[in-house]
Amino acid sequence: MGVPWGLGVLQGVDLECIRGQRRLFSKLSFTVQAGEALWVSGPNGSGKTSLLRILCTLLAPESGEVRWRGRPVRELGEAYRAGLTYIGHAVAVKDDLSSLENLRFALAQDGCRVAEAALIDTLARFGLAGREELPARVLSQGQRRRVSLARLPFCADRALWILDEPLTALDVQAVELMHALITAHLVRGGVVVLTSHQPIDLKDVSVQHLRMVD
Amino acid sequence: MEAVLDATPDRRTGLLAVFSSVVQRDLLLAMRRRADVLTSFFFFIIVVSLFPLGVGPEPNTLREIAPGVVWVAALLASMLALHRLLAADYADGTLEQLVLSPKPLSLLMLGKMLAHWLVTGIPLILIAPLLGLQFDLPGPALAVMALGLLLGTPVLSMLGAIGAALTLGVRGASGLIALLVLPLYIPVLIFGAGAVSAAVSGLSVEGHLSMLAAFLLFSAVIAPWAAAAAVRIAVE
Amino acid sequence: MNWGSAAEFFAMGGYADYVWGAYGITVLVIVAELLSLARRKRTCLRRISRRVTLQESER
Amino acid sequence: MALNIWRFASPQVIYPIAGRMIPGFMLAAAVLALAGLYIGFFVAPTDFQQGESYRIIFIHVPAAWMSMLIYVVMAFWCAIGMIMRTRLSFMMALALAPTGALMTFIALWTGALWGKPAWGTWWVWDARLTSELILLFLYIGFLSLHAAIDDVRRADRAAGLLALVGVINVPIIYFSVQWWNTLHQGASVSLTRAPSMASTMLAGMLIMVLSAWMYSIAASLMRLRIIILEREADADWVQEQIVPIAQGAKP
Repeated sequence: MGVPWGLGVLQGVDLECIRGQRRLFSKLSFTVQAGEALWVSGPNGSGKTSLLRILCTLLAPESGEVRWRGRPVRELGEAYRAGLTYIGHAVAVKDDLSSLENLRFALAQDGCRVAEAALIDTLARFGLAGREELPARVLSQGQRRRVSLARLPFCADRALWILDEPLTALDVQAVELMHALITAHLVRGGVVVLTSHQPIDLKDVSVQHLRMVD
Repeated sequence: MEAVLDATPDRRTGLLAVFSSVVQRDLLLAMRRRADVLTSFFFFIIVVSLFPLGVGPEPNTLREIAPGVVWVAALLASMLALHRLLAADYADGTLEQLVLSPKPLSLLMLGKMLAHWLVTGIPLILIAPLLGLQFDLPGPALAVMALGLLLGTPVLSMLGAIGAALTLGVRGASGLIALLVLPLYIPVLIFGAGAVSAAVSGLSVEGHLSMLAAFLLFSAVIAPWAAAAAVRIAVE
Repeated sequence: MNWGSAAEFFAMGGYADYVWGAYGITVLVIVAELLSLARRKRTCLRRISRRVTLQESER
Repeated sequence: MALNIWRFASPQVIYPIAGRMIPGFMLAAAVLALAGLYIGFFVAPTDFQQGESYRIIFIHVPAAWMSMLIYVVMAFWCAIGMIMRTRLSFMMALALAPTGALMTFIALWTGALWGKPAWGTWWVWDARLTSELILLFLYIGFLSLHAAIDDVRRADRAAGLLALVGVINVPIIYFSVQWWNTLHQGASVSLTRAPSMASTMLAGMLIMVLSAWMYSIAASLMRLRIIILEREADADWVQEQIVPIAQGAKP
């Protein structure tokens, strides 16, 4: 039921966002083609996270709208959410569950059942071999983020990935793995929007850079 | 390295599978934190046992106040556990993922309400008749109390979930939940306690129980929608 | 006219405390509400004007 | 776009309009109150059952009706605010809530004062008084939820949703209490069931209801203007137009 490929175009049209009494940004427009990444950078508090939350419909923009393949995402509703994966700033991992359980429930909640072996294999690839059964409480911040990122290999049929600071607290090897994952998704014609303080340089895929000002 | 890049999932699951995964996860979390579950259970027992100490052991008065005491204690016990229903998920970001699930959020909220009811409601239903004996209630009255709680406690969980969702991330949320939710509990209290006192005095209880069933259906319709809307507001 | 004299009116057929108590509370509440609204408006305007003068002094 | 019509009702436009309407409503409220009280005290006869104490209904019933009506109007504005996403509607609801709560408070006190001579106790668990008490809890719930949330926009929508859930439950609560009351004490206790109303009594009461209505509108509009000022404090139309006027002549 994943969103079909082809014209994978994400558009922001005159987006405006007000948090508390402050206007974070206004008249913000951009277009991301299929197979292209949008790297959003900018100082803290410049509205990066708010922009991503607007893109995944968690937050409603003050004015302007987000369009997916030409249609406003408000109208698409569940269809848009079915083709979207969002990994937020907060690592959605429960301390009392093991990383295996966390991964299984995160995927089940998104409507996809995966064999146990594939889960363990993916966790191992994310450097969590041998730690699948430990409660997430004992894992480090970097390990917990890898547990939440371990979902991505299973979201290949989700056209749009929205990742908020996916590379924070990751070691070099994990960053490499993430670059490979993102590149693979773009090559498939998907769209990836991510925020990061380090520059995103991916080989032979186009990365659009959107700089947010304070 | 290559294999991990697109391990497409085995099968896209339907609504029921997503719903049961939400319930399963919450039950598993509750089992992992058994202490939380027992606190509201023991709270119920202690509150009910306080009244004879305050009112005096005289059986006639105890029998008179028993329905009200048990039902008010059930209200407070289920409200005590509400805060746990969503607050942890809101804090660690899992609630956001629930909002972004492709399945309708109101049905997933119904799953969370069901999990909350299984964890806090069922123990109350089982222990209440036992406590009723302390109040010298006759057999049929105990049965009506259990049946009334069976119909009423889900309503407490459902309406309570709305209060829990509205007060996510708010200062003094646990006190505020009581203020928001207790007025909504009043009809359930009136007919729940009314059923037991009718049973004690030998009157018919069908009317009371059918009203409780009506509240159950009514809140099953509005509570998931309202809780979902409240969660969307809180997650914004 | 129901009342022979002013005194009779204020006695209110023996229910003076209750009737005048009720009306007294009502008047009290209404006056309190209007006063608090006026005070709230004054503090709000004062805060805004202080902010305006502050901005002007900065410019 | 269709939504723009509502954008037109922006705080900046409504502020002066409300300002002009308030004196009119206040005057109407005063005139109606004087007329109602005159009829209530000087024209309406003594009640053969309750003597003079029944004259409290000229303030108790209007307050009770207004407390119920304001809650419904408040929920209406919250619904509009959520559907049309207009912030002014939420401000209107927030402006109404305190006045509604005060009307409930008045209804409770005057009810208790009315019950004392009739039943000898200050508080009568009469169906309508009990429902009025619960309505006060709903108002307090709305106001405290709104106050507890810092982000104003979230506070508006969360309290708005609570008002909607509340307004759906008000009739259920009312009939449950009504039923509860008849079960435990029988129907005779219903204190506030209007006594056999002479036409002048009814006229006096209805005029007072209208007066309470005018007053509630005026008070809410006054509070609306203040909320607009508080929320638009750093908007330039406030700083240029409103502050100078306030400092200079009366607006």
